[in-house]
Amino acid sequence: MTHHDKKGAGRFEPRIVAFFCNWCTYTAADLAGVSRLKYAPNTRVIRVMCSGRVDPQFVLDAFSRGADGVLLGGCHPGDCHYAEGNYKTLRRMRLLERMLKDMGVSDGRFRLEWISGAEGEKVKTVVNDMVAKVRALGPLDLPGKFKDWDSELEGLARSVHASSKEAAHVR
Amino acid sequence: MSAKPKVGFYWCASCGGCEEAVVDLAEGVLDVVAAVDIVLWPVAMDFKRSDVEGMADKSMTVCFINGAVRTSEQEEMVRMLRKKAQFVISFGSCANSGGIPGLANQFSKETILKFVYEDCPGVDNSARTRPQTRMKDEGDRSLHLPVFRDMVRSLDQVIDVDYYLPGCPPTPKLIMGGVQALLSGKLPAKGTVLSPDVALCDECPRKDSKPTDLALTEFKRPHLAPIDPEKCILAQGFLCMGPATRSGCEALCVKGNMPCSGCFGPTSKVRDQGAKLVSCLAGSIAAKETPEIDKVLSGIPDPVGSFYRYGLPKSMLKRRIDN
Amino acid sequence: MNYLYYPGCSLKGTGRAYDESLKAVCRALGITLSEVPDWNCCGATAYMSVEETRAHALAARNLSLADAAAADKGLKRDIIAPCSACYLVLAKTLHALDEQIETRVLVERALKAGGLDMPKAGLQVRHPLDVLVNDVGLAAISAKVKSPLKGLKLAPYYGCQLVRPYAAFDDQAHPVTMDRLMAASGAECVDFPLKTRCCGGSLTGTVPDAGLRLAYIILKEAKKRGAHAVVTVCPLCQFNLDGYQDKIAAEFEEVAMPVLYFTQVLGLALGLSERELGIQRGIVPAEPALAGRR
Amino acid sequence: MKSASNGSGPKIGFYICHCGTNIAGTIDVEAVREHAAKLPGVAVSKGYKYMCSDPGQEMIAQDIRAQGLERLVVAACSPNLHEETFRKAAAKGGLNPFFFQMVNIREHASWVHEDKAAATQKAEDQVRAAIHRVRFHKALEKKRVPVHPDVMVVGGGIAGIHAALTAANAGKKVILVEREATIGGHMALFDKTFPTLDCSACILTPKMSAVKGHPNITLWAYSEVTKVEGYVGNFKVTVKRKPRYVKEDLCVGCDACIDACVFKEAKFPDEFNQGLSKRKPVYLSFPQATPKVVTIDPKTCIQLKTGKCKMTCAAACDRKAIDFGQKEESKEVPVGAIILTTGFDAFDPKRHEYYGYGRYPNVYSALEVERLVNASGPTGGDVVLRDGRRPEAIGIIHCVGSRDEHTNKWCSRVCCMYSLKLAHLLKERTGAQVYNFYIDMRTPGKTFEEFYDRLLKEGVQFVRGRVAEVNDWAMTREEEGRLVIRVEDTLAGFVRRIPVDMVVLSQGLEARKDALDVRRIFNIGCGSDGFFQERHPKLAPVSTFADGIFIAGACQGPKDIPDTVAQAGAAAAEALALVDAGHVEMEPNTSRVVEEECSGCKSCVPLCPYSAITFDEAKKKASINEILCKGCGVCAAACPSGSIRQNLFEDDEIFGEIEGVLS
Repeated sequence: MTHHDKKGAGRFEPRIVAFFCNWCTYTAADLAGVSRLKYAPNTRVIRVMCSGRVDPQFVLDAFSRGADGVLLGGCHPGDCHYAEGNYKTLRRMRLLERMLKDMGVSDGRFRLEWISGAEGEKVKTVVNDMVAKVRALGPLDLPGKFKDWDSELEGLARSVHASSKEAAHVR
Repeated sequence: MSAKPKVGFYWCASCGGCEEAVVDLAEGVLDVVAAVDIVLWPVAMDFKRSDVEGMADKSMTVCFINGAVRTSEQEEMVRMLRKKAQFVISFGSCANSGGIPGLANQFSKETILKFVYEDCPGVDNSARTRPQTRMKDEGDRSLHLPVFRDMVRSLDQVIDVDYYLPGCPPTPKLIMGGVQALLSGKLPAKGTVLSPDVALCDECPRKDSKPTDLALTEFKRPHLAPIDPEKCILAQGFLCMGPATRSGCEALCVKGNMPCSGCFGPTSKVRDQGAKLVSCLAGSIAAKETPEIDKVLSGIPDPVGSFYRYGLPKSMLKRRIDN
Repeated sequence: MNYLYYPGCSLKGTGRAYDESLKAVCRALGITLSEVPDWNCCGATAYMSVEETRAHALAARNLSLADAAAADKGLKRDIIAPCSACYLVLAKTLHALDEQIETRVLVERALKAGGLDMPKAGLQVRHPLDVLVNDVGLAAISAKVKSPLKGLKLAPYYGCQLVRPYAAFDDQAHPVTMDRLMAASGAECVDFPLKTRCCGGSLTGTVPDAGLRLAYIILKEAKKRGAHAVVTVCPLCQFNLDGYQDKIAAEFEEVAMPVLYFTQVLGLALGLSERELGIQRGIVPAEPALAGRR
Repeated sequence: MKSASNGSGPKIGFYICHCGTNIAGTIDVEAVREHAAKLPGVAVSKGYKYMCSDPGQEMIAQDIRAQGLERLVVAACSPNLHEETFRKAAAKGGLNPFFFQMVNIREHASWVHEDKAAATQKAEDQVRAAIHRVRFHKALEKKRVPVHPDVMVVGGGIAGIHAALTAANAGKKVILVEREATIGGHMALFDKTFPTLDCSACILTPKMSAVKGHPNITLWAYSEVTKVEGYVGNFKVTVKRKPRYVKEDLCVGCDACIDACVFKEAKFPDEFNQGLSKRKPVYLSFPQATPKVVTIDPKTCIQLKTGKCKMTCAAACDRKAIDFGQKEESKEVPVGAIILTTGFDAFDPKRHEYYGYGRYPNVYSALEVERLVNASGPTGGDVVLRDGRRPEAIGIIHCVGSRDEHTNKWCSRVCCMYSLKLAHLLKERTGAQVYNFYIDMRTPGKTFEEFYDRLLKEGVQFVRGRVAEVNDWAMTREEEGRLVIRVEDTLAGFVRRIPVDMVVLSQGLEARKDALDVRRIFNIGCGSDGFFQERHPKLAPVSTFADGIFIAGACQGPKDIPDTVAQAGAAAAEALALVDAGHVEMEPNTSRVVEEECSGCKSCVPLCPYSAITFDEAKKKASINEILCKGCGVCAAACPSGSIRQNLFEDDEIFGEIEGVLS
């Protein structure tokens, strides 16, 4: 994915990874398409059968690989195609949200929304709203941060490397 | 020179418990000592940096390194040891994943220094003096102190690691197992954690007492409520990391009537132990509505400290991000 | 319960009885009203059509003062505006600030020049009818009714601005909130299809022929349907219907229909005195219609 | 168009569909194709105008064979539309169909974005994700599960009756469940049907008795479905049979009990006649009620309310059919397919206060008028108003609760035509002047426009304009004592006041009030309008997102009788196709426990809503029953040691997708 600044002087375009459950939110996004609603092109959708399949590892992985925001869309409480997968999602994500906060990931970068298969319009409003809010927060850019953090290791890596002819194991 | 394998032990940011663990091999240690030449063990014998510098590359058969990497000195030493050793074994939780020192990744370097040298109750430092990396005394001798890095790293975030011995500290049984594997040359695939790749419940003596549906309505903390010594600790509402923690310790803590706190790290199928704990524990609570859920979860006052107690630097986010 | 109170000019003048009766009823029901400090003209109905942005700025000053007062005193951020015109204008400005970016920017600049802040989201403009029925509740009011107005027949007249265009709490064409409140007071409301028809508005002043006719239609129909009095929520409606009956008598026929505020009727049922409620201020005397009904 | 495989791992074929201009109009398909061609493992990267067409599929199959492709990625429309198509194309080429991943660049990109560069970027990212992911795919097989041959139809209106008869005539056992005491639904209320004016009873009642007499149909009236378990082909349905306090097998509907009831006069509003007449606590809805069995209403029957009645009804029954001790029963039946035909609710005209329904007695709902003009209705078809008068002028107001921002936005499709029908009948019965107030006349059915034309010639008045209000405020002598309809006549260009004696409100159709509860029971969806959601508006109009559950008639959206019957036939055909196949293939996205990795922590066991996970006490490990698993993956997400894998959604596959989309 091109980075937000590739467009040159343009404004920051956040990258949002969206996990959509097949039966409600993915279908709603299909409906938004069939209805030709227009919304911000910043989401990248990953389809899962149920929002309950979304392992908190996926959310963290998306952030660590460069997502500026993660959106999780499931069926409304009581309407889960799998009876109550979305309640499990809710519990997990409440705890995950707290942990993200403690780790300094701002509110608004992670969002859980209930969007039923009939709510094509809601896909549009939620995506637009989230894009605007994440844009206001600015880039998260964890891959860039990881690189910055590790720059303090460069000096010794070089000098210890130079102290020997044989350095097969040194990173 | 004997043809015995040359072995080194080194420690970085750790409590010394891992060194104790080696001593705890008891009679076993004699067998080891008989079988190998110890060429580096600063905690027990007198070795200087120059001794290491003088070693030929790969002259050491194996080096056991414990502790996380926080300072430039630790970093430099492990980089050198990597060159001198044929095998590097990451020894214990701190080396493997940052361990307790890794929890410092919740704070910036400045926060830590400010607390330690200024704000900590008991510190009397009105001049706000902080250690410098280099200073000269009257005699014009210069003193070097290592650099305190911005964050804590696991060993494998600095150098290439061949095997891991998990635990805080690793148990004598696992250490012996690892040493024997090395001595016998029957080596598993590189990168292997030398402990069973299955979660702790598998070997937990209280496994049978765990009900299938926990439906927890509250989380309790071990110092605030008595723990029934027979029943599954998680089922009693105490945070037990056993389900998401690799086994091999033979449930030492549980046998001591304390919940598992996760020092063995995750199994090989899990990339982020804390995230998995979130997923699994949240599934075990009964509440359905947001306020109820939050109430139950409020029984876990410090999710990061609880779920990443031994592994924050190796988590997907690595450290607190201030964005 | 405490609310901000924006009386507007009418309640300090022709509609004084509305001000007196509303305050008396609120006291009786345990509602505290805090008048917005240093409030100014709402802009009334005319200004908005002459200079829209300035009219919004004028109204926004009141909203800003109200919001500041609420923050200052820790009050609920609901402004009670009893006059239908004030109610509508303030609500319209709130909508405009929310929906029209250009207006928002200009009004913000105007307020800033006056050292004021923009009102924050969540500030609401409420009509006392809405507050009484939906916040206090009919059950609570019924419980406090001391002298139900048995046998009093009323023509419920809402006028135009209360429910149009926003219809925040009642139907646009056929509102019923006041009917229900009057029923709680023990009075009976006649079926009154003209409840949102024009009272004549400012035409009574500018084109009296047309204005008086409109007022007459309402009064005549109320009488025909057996009402003892018309009950209203708006000071302009009250003034038009009550104040021109001599002219209507000269032009059309004698109607002699008292026109009360709903707060006066409710106050009577709550056991308050006619004096407290300003009943004597009506031009067509209401006392005969009320006699023996309490 | 071919590019050499540039990387290790399986050989991947990538195809991008232009979908005419649907995709290619917004997305630079050539750029995406080139981008994909450069990704590791991609051996073939091609574009085509319509990938789903035969030549498109054939191209894929040939490439798989000729190039030895091991994975397939197609960027096109939604997988909900064509995933199966391309899986089949893969299979045709000899590739396991699950070595395939679909990328949705139409519904999720070209149709929703205007910025071409951004849409193209999005398409490239999503394509990269799929290419990353597909490498981890595993060969899978669909499981075959036998299908129960019986069919259940829920709702006994004309749709349910037709669907049940169609399936039963094909030799299937059918269970027809109806909530009310009798089948017949709304159609049983009508006198005539538009535009042919044939008598509703004459065409409906033979079908009702055919249901009763059909050897393959079990009719459970006065019953409701309370629970549905299982899955396509193997549902287990729980039906609550409400007590009628009458033994259905003994009662012959002779009315003796009704005559003997201690209430000498009928006293309670008759629901069937829309409250225009009265009934007794023991009643038969209408003479042709099916089953022809009386029902005792527990809310009004003295014996059932107080236990202190002489029970003259029971004494009068020579067949001893009355049983006050009857209890609610719960039945569980296995079926292979379910057809929902639960119908609609008429809009409650009270919600439009300004039309005065409920305040002015002479304002009627259209359903009331259906009964009023009905020869078997409360007045025997004589149009007498509530105040005893006969109307000289009648106003019919269209679109009450339809095409209205404040209530229902949709057109209810049938109101124009039934209003014309009622106009005709009212004029015929009363000779009154009849006005129709309409927004637009919508008569797009077979011979509908001709019927409209006929009405125009019959002298019915048509006023184009939405009626503002109905009230009794008279401005002139002519208006005194009458109802006045105030309307802007948009053709004449002025506001009119039209005095009438009777107002008919043509109520729109809306979803049943309990449609949300019902859809939860059956695990299907509702649209934003509340009607049941079809799987695809054009290509799967009677299917739902729950396999094996079909919908027909007005529960899916407003429609007239011909369309309802056609849909009911279609739903029956779909159900027959399913049960006749004898088996279904299950999507293989089930989860499984890797036994040697499982620690037996039991975290997953309570999470499964289908009880597919059990704890094997001998092995001390969890295990998943593949047949019961529906593939949500909640257990895989929860397994704290990563020992549960969900087919098609394995951790590696999803992590691969995340990595791909962000790399």
